[in-house]
Amino acid sequence: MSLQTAAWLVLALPLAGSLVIALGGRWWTPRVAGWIGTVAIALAFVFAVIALIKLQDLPEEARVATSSLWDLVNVAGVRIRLGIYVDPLSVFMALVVTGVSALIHLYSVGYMSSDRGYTRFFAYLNFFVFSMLLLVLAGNLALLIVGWAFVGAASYMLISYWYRRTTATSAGIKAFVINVVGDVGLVLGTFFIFREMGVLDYGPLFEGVQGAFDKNDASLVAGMLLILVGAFAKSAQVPLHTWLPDAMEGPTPVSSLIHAATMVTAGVYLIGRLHPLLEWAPTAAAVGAIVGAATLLIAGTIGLAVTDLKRVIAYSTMSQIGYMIMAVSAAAYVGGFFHLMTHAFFKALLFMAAGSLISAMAGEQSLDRMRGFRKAMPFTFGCFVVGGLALSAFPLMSGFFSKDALLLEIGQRGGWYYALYAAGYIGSVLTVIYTWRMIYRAFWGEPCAEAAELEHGHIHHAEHPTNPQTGEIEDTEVGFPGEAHHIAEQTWQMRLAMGALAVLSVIAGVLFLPFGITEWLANFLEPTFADSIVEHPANDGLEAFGLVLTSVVAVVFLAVAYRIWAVGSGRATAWQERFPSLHRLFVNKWYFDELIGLVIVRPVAWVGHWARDSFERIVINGALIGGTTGIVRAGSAAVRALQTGLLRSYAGLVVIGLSAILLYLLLRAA
Amino acid sequence: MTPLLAAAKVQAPDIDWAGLSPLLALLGGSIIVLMAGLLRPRAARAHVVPFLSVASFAAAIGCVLWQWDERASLIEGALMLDPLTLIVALIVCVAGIATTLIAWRDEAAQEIAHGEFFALLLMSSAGMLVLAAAQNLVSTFVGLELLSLPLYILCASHLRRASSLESGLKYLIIGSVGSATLLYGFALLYGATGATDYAEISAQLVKKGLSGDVLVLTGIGMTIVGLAFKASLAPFHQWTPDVYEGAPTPVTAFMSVATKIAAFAVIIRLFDVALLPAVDDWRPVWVAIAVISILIGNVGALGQSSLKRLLAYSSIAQAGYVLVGFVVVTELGIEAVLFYLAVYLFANMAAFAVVTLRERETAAGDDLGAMRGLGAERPLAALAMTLAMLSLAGIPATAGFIGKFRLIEAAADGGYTWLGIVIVIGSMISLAYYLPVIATMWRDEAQPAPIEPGVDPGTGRAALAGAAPEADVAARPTGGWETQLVALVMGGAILFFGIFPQPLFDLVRRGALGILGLI
Amino acid sequence: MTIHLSIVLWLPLAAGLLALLVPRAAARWVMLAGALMTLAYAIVIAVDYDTAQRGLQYVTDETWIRTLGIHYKLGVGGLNIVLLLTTAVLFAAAALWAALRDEPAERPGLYAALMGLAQSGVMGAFLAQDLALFVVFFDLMLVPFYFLTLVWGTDPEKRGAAVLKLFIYTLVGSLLMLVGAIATGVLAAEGPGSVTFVLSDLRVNLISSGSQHWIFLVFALAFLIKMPSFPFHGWMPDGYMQMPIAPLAVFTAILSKVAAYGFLQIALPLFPDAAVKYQELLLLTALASILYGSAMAFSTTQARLVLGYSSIAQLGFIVLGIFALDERGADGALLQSANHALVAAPLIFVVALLASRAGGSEDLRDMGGIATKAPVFAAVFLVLTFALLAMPGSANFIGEFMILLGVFQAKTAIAIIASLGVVMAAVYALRLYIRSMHNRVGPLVQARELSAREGLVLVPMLLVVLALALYPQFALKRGERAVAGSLGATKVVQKQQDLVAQAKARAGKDAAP
Amino acid sequence: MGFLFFLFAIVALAGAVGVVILRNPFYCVLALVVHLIALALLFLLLEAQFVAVAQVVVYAGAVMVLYVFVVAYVGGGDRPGPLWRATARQRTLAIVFGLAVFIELAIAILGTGLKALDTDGPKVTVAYGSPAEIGDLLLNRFLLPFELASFLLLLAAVGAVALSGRRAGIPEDEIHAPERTVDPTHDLVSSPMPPSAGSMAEGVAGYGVTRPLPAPSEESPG
Amino acid sequence: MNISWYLVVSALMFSLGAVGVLIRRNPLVVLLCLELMLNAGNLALLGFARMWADGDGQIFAIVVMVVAACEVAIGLGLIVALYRQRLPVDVDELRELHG
Repeated sequence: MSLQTAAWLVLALPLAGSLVIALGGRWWTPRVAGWIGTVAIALAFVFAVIALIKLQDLPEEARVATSSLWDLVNVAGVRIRLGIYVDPLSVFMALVVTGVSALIHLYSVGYMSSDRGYTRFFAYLNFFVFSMLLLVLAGNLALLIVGWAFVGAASYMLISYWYRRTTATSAGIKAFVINVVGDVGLVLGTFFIFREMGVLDYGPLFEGVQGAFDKNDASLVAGMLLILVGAFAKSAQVPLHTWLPDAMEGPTPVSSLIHAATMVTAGVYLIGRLHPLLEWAPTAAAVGAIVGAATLLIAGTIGLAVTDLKRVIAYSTMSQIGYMIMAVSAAAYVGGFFHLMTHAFFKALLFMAAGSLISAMAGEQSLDRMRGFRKAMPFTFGCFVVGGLALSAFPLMSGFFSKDALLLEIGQRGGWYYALYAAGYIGSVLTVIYTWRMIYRAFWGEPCAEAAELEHGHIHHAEHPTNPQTGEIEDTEVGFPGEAHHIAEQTWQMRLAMGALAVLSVIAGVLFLPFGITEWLANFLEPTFADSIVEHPANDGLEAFGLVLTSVVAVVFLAVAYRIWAVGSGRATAWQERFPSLHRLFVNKWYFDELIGLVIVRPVAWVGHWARDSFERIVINGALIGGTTGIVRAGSAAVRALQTGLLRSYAGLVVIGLSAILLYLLLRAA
Repeated sequence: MTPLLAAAKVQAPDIDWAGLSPLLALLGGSIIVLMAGLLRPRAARAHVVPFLSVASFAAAIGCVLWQWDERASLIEGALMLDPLTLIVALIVCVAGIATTLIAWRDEAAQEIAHGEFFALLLMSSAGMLVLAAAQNLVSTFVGLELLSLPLYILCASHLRRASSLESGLKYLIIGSVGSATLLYGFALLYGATGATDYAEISAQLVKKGLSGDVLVLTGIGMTIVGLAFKASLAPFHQWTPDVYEGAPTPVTAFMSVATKIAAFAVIIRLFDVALLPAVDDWRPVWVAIAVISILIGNVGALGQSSLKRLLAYSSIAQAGYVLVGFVVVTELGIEAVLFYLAVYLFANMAAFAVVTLRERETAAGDDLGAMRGLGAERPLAALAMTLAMLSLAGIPATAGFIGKFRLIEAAADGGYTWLGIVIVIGSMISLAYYLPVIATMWRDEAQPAPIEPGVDPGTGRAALAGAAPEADVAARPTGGWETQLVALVMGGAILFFGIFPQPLFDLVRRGALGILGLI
Repeated sequence: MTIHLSIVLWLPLAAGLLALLVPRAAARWVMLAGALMTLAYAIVIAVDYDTAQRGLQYVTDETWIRTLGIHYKLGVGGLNIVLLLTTAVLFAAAALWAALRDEPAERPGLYAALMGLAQSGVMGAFLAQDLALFVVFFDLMLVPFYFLTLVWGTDPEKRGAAVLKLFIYTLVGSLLMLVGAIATGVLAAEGPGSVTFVLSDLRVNLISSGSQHWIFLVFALAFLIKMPSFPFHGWMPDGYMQMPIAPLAVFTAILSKVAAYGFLQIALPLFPDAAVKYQELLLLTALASILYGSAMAFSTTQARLVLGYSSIAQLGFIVLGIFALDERGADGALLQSANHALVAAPLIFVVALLASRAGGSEDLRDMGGIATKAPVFAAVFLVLTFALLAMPGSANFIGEFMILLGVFQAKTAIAIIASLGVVMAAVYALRLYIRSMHNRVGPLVQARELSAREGLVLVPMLLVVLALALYPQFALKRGERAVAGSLGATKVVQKQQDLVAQAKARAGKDAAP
Repeated sequence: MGFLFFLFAIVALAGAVGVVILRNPFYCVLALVVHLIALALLFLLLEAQFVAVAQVVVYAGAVMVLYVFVVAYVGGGDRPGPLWRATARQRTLAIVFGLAVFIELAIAILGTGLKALDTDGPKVTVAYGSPAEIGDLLLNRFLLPFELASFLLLLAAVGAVALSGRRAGIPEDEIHAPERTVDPTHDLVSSPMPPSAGSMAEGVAGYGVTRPLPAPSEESPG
Repeated sequence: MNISWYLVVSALMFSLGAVGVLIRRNPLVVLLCLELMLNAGNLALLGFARMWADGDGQIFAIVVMVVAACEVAIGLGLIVALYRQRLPVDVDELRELHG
């Protein structure tokens, strides 16, 4: 099997899985559909591994393969092949995507089993994986955009999976539209590049960019900025991030897979993929890095204030992706992608655990209601702790090494990059606090009613299932969300998936240890980033400093969080009262939704209503149509009014006409 | 025996009987028809007379075809036998046959007596021939009166209907004003040039350099008014709606088609031959009249509920369109005029045939409501009416479209493209009244109340006993197969010539030959 | 010289006339048979079409009206082959819809005849290679829709007025175009009697620049009205609301494309000077259409009107592509014409199906929550929705991509503003989908799955949409060369203007020192 | 000659004015007769003897007699009272535009470049305007108009008879049938026409003799 | 006498006739006014005929006379018919047809 075949199969299997599940429809019993989906993804993972092996067989300087099926477009100098581009980066991404996806599928088999939309769920999920792989493996910018939009669509479908919830559908449309904004940015950015270069395929694009543009050429910068808009939208960077918290309307596995592990990292991938272009436009790269830094800080602060369990994790995701975006924009590729991978593991794990916890709460997501689940859900608690430690970069956890590598690479560039470096550490503080705030609040303290019930071996069921966001009673006629709830303690598929991820969250750091202990990941990605023109001077002192600082931050603030949320009560409130305006800012998520509403949504809606209620009526129907018909009608009335039926007036008009004509002719003669 | 009498003996005018044969057929036919009207049996009167009328028209058509390739000056240059004459004769005679068929069972014909009715029709047609062929002012004037006087009578021929009489009197008075104006114009032209023959007038205008003279221009102005009046062009159109509405429908049909054709023939002859040297002076006037006619005709037709009235306004607009073909003063234009008039014949005859049909079948008279349910009840008649309306509006696949096409082409060719735009603006407005007619036919299934015996279908009031013999019969009245035949044949012609117009083009192609050659 | 195009052109009308004669029950099936045979014939022609060959194929050239210089000249080329095929597909779908749903109940024979006439009219407009013939068909194709709406329209009270408005409004443009066409023929002729309207001749004998300007404007007006384009869309809302479903599907899908095709086939090659001069005007009109259509589409609550206004926006994109005066844009526009047609028609059917599940109401406020009991329906609708909003991966995306690329090359700013339309499309398309399929069950809704008959109409169209999504090059390849030919004249004009501008600049520079 | 011209012209114009302004139609007819005779004399001054004679015989003789009979039969002058609100305005308008036409015609006549107009006309032979010359012209050059004129007369006769003569008088059974009123708005039932109209006295007196003038009706025509 | 004088007289007659048509309501009188207009034409014709010493104008005048007579005959016939239908002999009341 050649590399290309393996890559195509990676792409084909999820698609096939999706189609088989979808077209089979009601013939599949829910379980079968779930397993078909899981197996398809698992097989895709297998082929991704095969692709990895095949790729490693190639000589290092030629570790890239392309293959195309047919031309989608080949006219007027525009050529879009239906082709793939396999290199270490794409294989790396494919591995992460398929691997995490396989586990999440497995989890879902258990978690979603009482939901009547089960087959639909797996069809969507498989379709999502296909889309993500298409994005990753695409051989040119156009096909990348296709994959890009497909994941957006899959994300939309899954966010509004429980589509009887108005909150879910509006969250879906919000996510989709913001993603389309990103798509458009991507398309326009592509145009800027295409205008000068005339190609869309990666190979010629990367090779030709330095010939086609001057460094930091305005047109290239504009193009790359627009492409970054695409990346920001997909990766939930400010100000295009507002859809991500709302996306938590989707079932928890969806949040886990799409809105934590894979899709939202597409922006990181995009920047990594197009690094030869971005490095040639340093202004754009700087913007990317700054936006990433801003996002990681803003999201971190919001994470301190929100009380919805899934949203806390969502803001954490935003924040972590902010790190990655900052890193890859600053040419810290290995660190960035290393963090992408470890983040995929521990964030997926955290979401899975959160899903389990939410099941135990019978769908309730508010941290305010959760208390003392430590005893009732030991496995879930364990997973939460592992994930939390990794997220807060606790020494020796995977997140510790990846975040460290990431910040180190940024710091190595020196200059103003130290500002980013510092921002990263401030973010670290925030990360630790919001992570442990969440864990302490949910698991420490007196068990709440649900936890107590569970300790007696019985999962709580609400009398009427309600929408956790609005509290309105669910429309259960349709059979979803499912009646029964599944927690990890009772469902082996969930346990298996969470266990695997927990292990990975702990050990994944070995791929790239500091001081050159292991450099597997760096070596593997080396061929992709070999053409990078950014220098990373080694700086052992900085490296050591970073390790210490990271460790200290993690340990100290873990303890601080413990003091605030686990031990005493009321301390959190005291802090809130001390900085009321800051608290309000964070609770209201820095007012981004309101801002976007004010600046974009409301004006557009106003234009729409103005068009419908006023312009259409007054100008189109009134002036254009009414005016014309009015003139004609008035003419008609005049003609008919003249037509009195009086013979003498007719004769009068004849005489008037006669004298008029004679007058004209006389004047003419004169 | 004075020397003069002797001289008179010597100079006998040369008369080309063959060339005159179409005219003679009509005039002779009228006498025969008049006599046949004296037959005793009612059935004979009711059927022999119209049959003879058709035969006369057919004979005239035969003569026209016989003389088709001839070209001659008849009776000392009074008339001209040329393609224009023959084409006009052909169109008039076809219109005559159609009118006779529509009128076959008409009350008006019964009212004034069949013999008189059809004889007058034939005489009027003869007048049109004379008018179309006339080569001097005197012949023209006589032809015009021969055309008009029978029509005055025919309009009033439904003697017991007030509206018929009213229309007759209105037509007579306003028509006479027009005639008097025309006469005065002729007098001035004669005075300025000292000639009555067209060719001579033209020659004198050139020779004496009179084309810009006030006397000539005043004469031209009055002539324009008189002729515009006959062709029912705005602003001299006001008699048209009233007369068309009041006159018996077959007469309206005939007037709307034949009069217009004759009027345009004489306009072409007089202006393109006799007054051609003054073309720059009179053309703006005609252009203005064309524009005003198109606008007023179309605007006036909007919202009319009487179909006859609607068609009257429409005919004003159509006359405006035709005038565009004339004002460019090219052979192409004349050809377009003739083609359009032929096409107009089909459409108007079909429309009036259907209107007549419904007048006889329903109590709604010529109201738009009479068309309700026609599509379901009589799809063929409805189809004919639809085609007629679409043709008048100038929708493709109807002959009217080709006609408009040719007119606009002539306008563009003559440098008057903007008049082409005026034509289409008129057409757009016209859709707003043609389409509702179609809509009424096809949309509403409900039919208007059938005619009740003893009710005057025109007014909806109780009719005079014995005034309408059909009405005395209790059976459901029918429109008569002849009328429907006219509708179908004309509808078919609209469609046929809309798709294969070439034969019609070949027919009118020579119409312009020799007209403009006299410059 | 072949007869094939004549057969494919008149077959629908012949079938329609036959349907008038057969018993009522059979009429719809005769119509369907006619439409399917036409489709088959069109497919055969498309398969047999030699993509390598330059110029027209299957040319039929007879003198129709000698006196007027009008030829009955038909031919397929790059510009119309795909549109011809699309027309056949759409009318077959419409016929299938009518046959399977027993629509209409009254006077099916007349209905069939009118649909046949409509199809022949549209195909004629696409196939005509003579300017006058084109104008004839362009006007003619509207006539059957008048009757279809008049007799079978939605609301007996309102349909008469609505269709009158539609008919007059659209004919305003057509009739002005008639004058323009005639003037073109006359002005291009070397003398009286040599008038010809054959496009290939007119393309050689261009008329003077001054005449081109106004004639181009009347053509543009006609096309923009027919599309419709802002601000000439006044006829659209009423007309759409009143038109029966199957005719509406073909009307919104394909009649508007005749206009787009007209720009490429006639306006650009015959009036290149004017096209270059008024490029910005047309681009701005298109831009306004995109934005306005989108804004209206997401503020109206009538499902049909969402589609109607979205058509305005989509057609705006097509015009944008054409008046980029760049091959890429025009290629995209041509592709998008087929795409939008293939998506808009099934969506109209979808709206009808939604209404049939929402107590007959087409108001979005009465709908909702249909998806649960109708997953297949929901899936079909969703795919179509994504295609409508030009989701990457659909052929519509390729179309818009090419269009925007073309415009981007020509007028970058306009392309960037126009791309707002893409975002807005996402809003209104998803809004339509969500408010009918998702959310709580609407007050009048009685959800049920797509029946086999309904599926039989929608699914084949869906497959066509998907097929084109996978291989848009099918349409692009066929159009490429002809599009380049259409733009050739404008390219020459642009080049000349550039040269003149350069010369001026040089002269200015020389004069300055 | 000048004197005669002015005399005849003034008489002719006076007759014409009389036709226009006299209220009683009978007097109008008489005024026209005067006018026609004066006109015939003017014709004579123009050396058109034959036409002048024909004018007197045909017009002043035959046609006017016909008029008198009809006036006598129908009777009636302009009924008083404004039936149409704009009558007064119409009168003003009529006079204004009539005057305008006259002025325009006068400008044409006086402003023409045709010098011959300002002469008395060339010397003419005796034959000019004589029956012989007229006859010659009629039978040769103008044969067609001549023949057609005869046809016109035939048709006028036929028409006049058809319109008025076929069913002589109003059938007795219809006289009392009130539903025969053609238009109820005309309010004719209340003031029926005399069943035996036609005496000369009636004609001369208009409405005055056999019945009083109907009061100005308030009816407002639609 | 100058021919122009005759013509001015004829023009005046024509205008008087036209005014008469415009202001008179009795159709009988209107017919008389029409006669005035036609006679004006005749006077002009004869004047011009004299000016050119030409017979055509005279013939024309005779024809016009015939025409006038015919018009009168028909007009009077119509008036009689109106009268017998009990219709008002007043042109202002003949307005059933309008609009």
